[in-house]
Amino acid sequence: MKGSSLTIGIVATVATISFIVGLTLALTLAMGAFTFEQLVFSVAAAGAIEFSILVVALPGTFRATVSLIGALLSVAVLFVLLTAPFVAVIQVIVYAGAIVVLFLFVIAYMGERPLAAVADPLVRWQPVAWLVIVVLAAQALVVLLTTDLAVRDELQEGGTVATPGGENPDFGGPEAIGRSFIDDYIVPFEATSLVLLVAAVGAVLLAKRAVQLERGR
Amino acid sequence: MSGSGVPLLAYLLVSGAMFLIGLLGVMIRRNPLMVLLAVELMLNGANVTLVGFSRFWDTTDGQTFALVVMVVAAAEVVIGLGLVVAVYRQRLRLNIDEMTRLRG
Amino acid sequence: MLSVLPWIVLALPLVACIVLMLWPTEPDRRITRVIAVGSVAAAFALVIAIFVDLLGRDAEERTEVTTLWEWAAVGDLEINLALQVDQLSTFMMLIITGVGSLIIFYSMEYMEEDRDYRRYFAEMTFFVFSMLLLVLAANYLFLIVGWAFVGLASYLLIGYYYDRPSAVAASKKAFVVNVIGDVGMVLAAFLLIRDLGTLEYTEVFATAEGGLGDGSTSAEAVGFLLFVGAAAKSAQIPLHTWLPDAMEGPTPVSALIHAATMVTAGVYMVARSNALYELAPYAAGTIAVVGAITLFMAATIATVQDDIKRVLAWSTVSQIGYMMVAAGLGLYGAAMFHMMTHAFFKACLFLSAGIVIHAMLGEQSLDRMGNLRGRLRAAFVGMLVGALAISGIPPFSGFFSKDEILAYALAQGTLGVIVGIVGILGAGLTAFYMFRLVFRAFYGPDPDGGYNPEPHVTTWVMAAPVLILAFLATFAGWIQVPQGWKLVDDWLDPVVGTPDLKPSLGLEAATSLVSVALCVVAIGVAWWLFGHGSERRLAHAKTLARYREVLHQGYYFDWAFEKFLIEPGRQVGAFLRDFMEPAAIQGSIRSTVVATLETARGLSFLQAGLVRLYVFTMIAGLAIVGVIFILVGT
Amino acid sequence: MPYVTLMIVIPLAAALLLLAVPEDRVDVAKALAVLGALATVVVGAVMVADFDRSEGGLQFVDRQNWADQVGLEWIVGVDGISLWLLMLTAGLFLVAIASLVWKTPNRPIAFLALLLLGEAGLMGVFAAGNLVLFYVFWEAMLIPFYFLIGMWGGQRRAIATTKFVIYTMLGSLLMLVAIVATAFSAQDVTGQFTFEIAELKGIDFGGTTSTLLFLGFAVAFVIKLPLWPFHGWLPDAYVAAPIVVTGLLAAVMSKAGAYGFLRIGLPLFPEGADKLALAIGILSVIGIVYGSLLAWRAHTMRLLVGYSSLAHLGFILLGIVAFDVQAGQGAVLQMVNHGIVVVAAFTIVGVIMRGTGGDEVIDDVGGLAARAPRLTWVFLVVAMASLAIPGSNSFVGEFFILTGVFRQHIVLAVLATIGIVYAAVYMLRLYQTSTALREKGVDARRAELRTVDYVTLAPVLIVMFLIALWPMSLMGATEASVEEAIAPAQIAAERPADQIAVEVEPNPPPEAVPLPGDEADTLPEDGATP
Repeated sequence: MKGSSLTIGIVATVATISFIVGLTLALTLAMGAFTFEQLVFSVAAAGAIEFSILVVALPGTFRATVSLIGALLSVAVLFVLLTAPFVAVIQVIVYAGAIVVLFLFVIAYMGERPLAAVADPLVRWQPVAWLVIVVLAAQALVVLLTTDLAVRDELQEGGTVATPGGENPDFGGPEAIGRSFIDDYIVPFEATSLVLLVAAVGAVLLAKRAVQLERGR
Repeated sequence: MSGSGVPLLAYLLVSGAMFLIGLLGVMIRRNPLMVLLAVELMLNGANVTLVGFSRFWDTTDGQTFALVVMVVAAAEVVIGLGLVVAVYRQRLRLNIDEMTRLRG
Repeated sequence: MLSVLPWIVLALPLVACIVLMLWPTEPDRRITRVIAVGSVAAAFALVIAIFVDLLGRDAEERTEVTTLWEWAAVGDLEINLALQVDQLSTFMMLIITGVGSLIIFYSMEYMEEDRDYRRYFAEMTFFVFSMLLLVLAANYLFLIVGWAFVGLASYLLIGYYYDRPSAVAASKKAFVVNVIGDVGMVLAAFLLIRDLGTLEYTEVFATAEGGLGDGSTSAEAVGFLLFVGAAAKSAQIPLHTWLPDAMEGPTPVSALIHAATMVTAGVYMVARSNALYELAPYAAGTIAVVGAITLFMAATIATVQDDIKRVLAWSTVSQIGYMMVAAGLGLYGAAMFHMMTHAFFKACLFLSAGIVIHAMLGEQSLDRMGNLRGRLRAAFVGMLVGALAISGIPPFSGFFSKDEILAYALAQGTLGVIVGIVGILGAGLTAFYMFRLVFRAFYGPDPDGGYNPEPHVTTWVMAAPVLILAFLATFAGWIQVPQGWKLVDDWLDPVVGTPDLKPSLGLEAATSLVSVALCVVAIGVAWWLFGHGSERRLAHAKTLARYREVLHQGYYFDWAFEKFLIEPGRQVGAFLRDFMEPAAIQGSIRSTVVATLETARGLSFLQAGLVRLYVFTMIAGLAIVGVIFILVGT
Repeated sequence: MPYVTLMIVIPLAAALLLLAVPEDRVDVAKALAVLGALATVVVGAVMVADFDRSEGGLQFVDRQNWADQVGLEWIVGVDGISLWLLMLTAGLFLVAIASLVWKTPNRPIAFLALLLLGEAGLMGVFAAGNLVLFYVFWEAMLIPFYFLIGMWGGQRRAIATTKFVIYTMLGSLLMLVAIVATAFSAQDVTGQFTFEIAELKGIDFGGTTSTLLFLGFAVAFVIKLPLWPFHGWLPDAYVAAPIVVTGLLAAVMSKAGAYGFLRIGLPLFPEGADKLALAIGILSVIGIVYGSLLAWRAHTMRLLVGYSSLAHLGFILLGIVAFDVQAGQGAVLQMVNHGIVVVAAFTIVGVIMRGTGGDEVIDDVGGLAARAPRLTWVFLVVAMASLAIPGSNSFVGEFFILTGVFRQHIVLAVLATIGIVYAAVYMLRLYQTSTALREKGVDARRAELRTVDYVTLAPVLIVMFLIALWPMSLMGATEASVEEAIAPAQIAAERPADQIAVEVEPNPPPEAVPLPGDEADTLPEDGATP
């Protein structure tokens, strides 16, 4: 168990570094110039993908959860790069803070226990799962590479659309998001509050029921 | 993307990769906790796309929805973990394949 | 006034029926009597008023159509709820309400012992209403409605004693045969709508020649189909078998419905449709031929019946045959005249028989009767007068009406001569079987074992109608005298016309002589056979047993219907129920359902509750769809 | 006024409110259900009074945006045909619910709620002006009936519901395919993507497409109706269902199939309808004779009435596919007639079963006349109406149906009259066996009519007499709509011009903007090229 985690860690580190270097080079070539932003992006992207793989690949739930923190933070960096500082902050606070902590609590409560030793009833489907993922990845590549996303960039270079931070310095800031919620998306906003309420009530009920069951034993 | 910097395509590729990795995790992991973690990955992947396009189209809508997604994710985690704990207390054996009946 | 009166006439019995039916409990018998007899008698009085009103008008202005409301208008077809008062309908109304009130009056005592007093009178008034609707209707649709309603009333009254299996079976038979007739009429109506676009009498008769064409297939088809209805209602061969069975009803019912009025509706309808039958010579000829066959066969069957009412029933079938002969030959005036006299003498006969049956507590068999003439005077008088009248002995009414038919028939060419000769033979048979009845019931010795208890004498309530009818049966014939005056023909002439070919004085005299002579001979034979007890009768019955069996079976019509129509239908129905339905229909649906269920069962492993499997399949489906889109899109 | 929407929403709302009533307050639930049904009838009555009888198209159209990106709209409206079907539904459900006030079933609240849901579904079917909406209600009405049979039914109810649901579902799935195909085929012709029935009229799909689309719809309709030989679900479902539900199934649900032909089949796919009309007509006539024979030989009362329905529905369908104004008018009238008569018949059967304690084998019962005279009278009236004796309400319908059929297919009309004769035979068998002779197998005093039975029978009988005496009261409102519904099919069948009352406008209209594909043909070449 420990050995395999170590192996995974070493492979991951090597892969990450090479990924960063490769990605930065590729971006530099593609955009025709090297900027600091590209480097940050490369690091964050590599982190996101790397930690994601770790989440799925690591055998223990605790390690996986810690890896998830890495992935979440990497995504937060990506958000910052995308001029979404508010979302990035929330990502860190809610996700990396609250949600992951919740995971850790549960894991701490239950203890790291191995998977029940029963045969996988779906072992025949394992290759199918891989195949499906490959097919979907291929599809995504096909779609992304055949879609001309550069159109929008050209428009901006022509100066027809104001660059963010120019006319709208608050882009991605709390005020803009708040206005968007209140002005345009009041119903979804209220709906989310309802969802949260239901979740809270549901959690309480579940916990209560579980406690009762435990007493009943 | 103000000329220089990183094109949207790169973000989308990262997002897609995260999503697919999460999907794979959902499909092959048998521990419900791990499945929940994988679902978080998928949601994050989707969020990257949302925010990426929000930047791309220069509107905050995508960010707004990313926030909504986070809220939903939080709710989902609360309920999911609650279920996991409930199952754990009853059966002491965590395998998603064992949870085949609605009434335990 | 003429626009309101017929509606009142029509409404009176209907209201009486509704009141009686809706009366919450069995009303006091006096109330029932007042309502039932009062309504029909009042209707009779109003009909007389109508008649007087018409008499005061010119012959051409005696037709009046009044519309209550537009019943239905679909496309270019318009049907009104309308009544037509004219000479023909007034003539019919007089008979219906006149004879009807007498018979309902008579019923007051006849039904005295019965539990369902109110139901009887409700159904009787319903019948009167239906019959009036039938004759008053201004179009074929309401003719059919009245037609069906009288059938319903007849059904109800035949099955009046619902605890008798034979009555129940008879009523059902009557109804079903009548429905067959209805179908014929309805099909005729469809033809009229298709070719003329209307059902109103006035328009149909005005446009028939142009719309249908003289002698065209359509005209013939209309004629034949209408006659199917007429044959069913008027018990003409081969749709006659229900009428003898219909005697299961109370005797006044037999008198009113199955003798005097309803069964003659077919004659009325043919007379009403005279304009159509002029265009359909073959259909008209068929009517005459069927009438002739019917009158002869029914007369022969009547000679062997032992039930007093069944003798009268077969004689009714036979007499309607005469009317049909007349109507088929275009002698509508003669047909209606005979119908009228027949209504009188046949009602008289039935009511007399009713007195006998009532006196003998329901006994109907001639074998249990004899020597009644001293005991039941009124019945004897009525029966004798009726028998003389129906036999055509002058000066009784039947002589005038029957001989008019026969003499005119002989003047109508080859077909007329043939049916006329059959009619004369039939007249002889009629005299024979009628006097057989009279002699067996009223003469000879007491029946074996005597009477136990002694027949009780009835009160004037039953005797009076019999005597009134006997009076009418005797003298009503004088309104139409050969080579003299013809009140009925003249009255009806604007509606039904008069035949072009009239018999000469010599022909009329010869016909009368021959038929009367034949009748006298027949009466003599009857006296010889039946006048003195049963020995001679039984001896001859033995020698003629084979023929008698054929006649007892009514020429096997019932047997043939049962064997070739009803039983195969039953078999097919049972076959469909037991084999076709379970195997083919249910089988096909079962295989469909089973296939669906099996498919579901086969796929149910996907629903094993394995969440990851759901994810697998969902994502796999997504991938497949994605591939398809990409492939199709590029 | 949104009468039609109200007529759908009121029962729906009443059904939902019923769910909020606590289990032990059955009286409140009953009052609520009756009020809901009554309110629906009242709204319907006001609508009838407000209805323009000379107008053939949809009236009181209520149009709400639903999801118009994919051509979905909430369009409900009423024309002469659906007017009476809506009223029939509202009236009969009121009668059925009112009768349950006295005859409380188990779990009454759920029963009443499901009935009201079924009413809302049926209302929706009759009022829908959009194919998708039609389909949604078509399926929705199945669900409450599924539960009503499955939970309150008698023996073999599991098999009955399975057959009923799967078989009808099979048909409706084909209809769903046909609906989508219709929208796309229509888009090819007009360039518009819509599911609105009015917008789809007059489109020339071409013979084969039209036939296939018509067939897709027709399968669903004839199974629901049902037409011979698609009636396999009928005996089981009729026998297994509680008798109130059986009555409603026969009276109202079957009309949805016939209505489908008039609302969708004939107007939208006249060519297909014309190609298949004779085949459907022949099947109808077979159904008439077959149903009559089976009714004659049926063992139980319910099956007898059920099979007689099969025969009567054959008449209705025959009238529809004759493409004749009189036949169509007769068919619409007969839908109403059959609905009320069959409800009355099933009520009587239910009353007799009360006397027998549940036995419904025909030959076991007899002699009701002596001690149940009122029942016998009413039974007689209903039996006569059922066998369509001239002068009854059913006769009016059958008469006009056959008048029209006679004009178009004389042989079919003549063969169909066999059914009239058999109707007399089997109805008399039922009436006479149960009423005449000695009393046996039944406690006539228990079977005698009571207040509760009059609640059901009195309104039904009154309407029967009204129609018999004055059919124009109904037919006056339907004529324009029937003419409009059958005119396209008449044109497709090349009927003489004097029989066709309404002109059909081509769709798309000639002056419409040409389609992208057509432009090359219509525009001059030099103008089109830059």
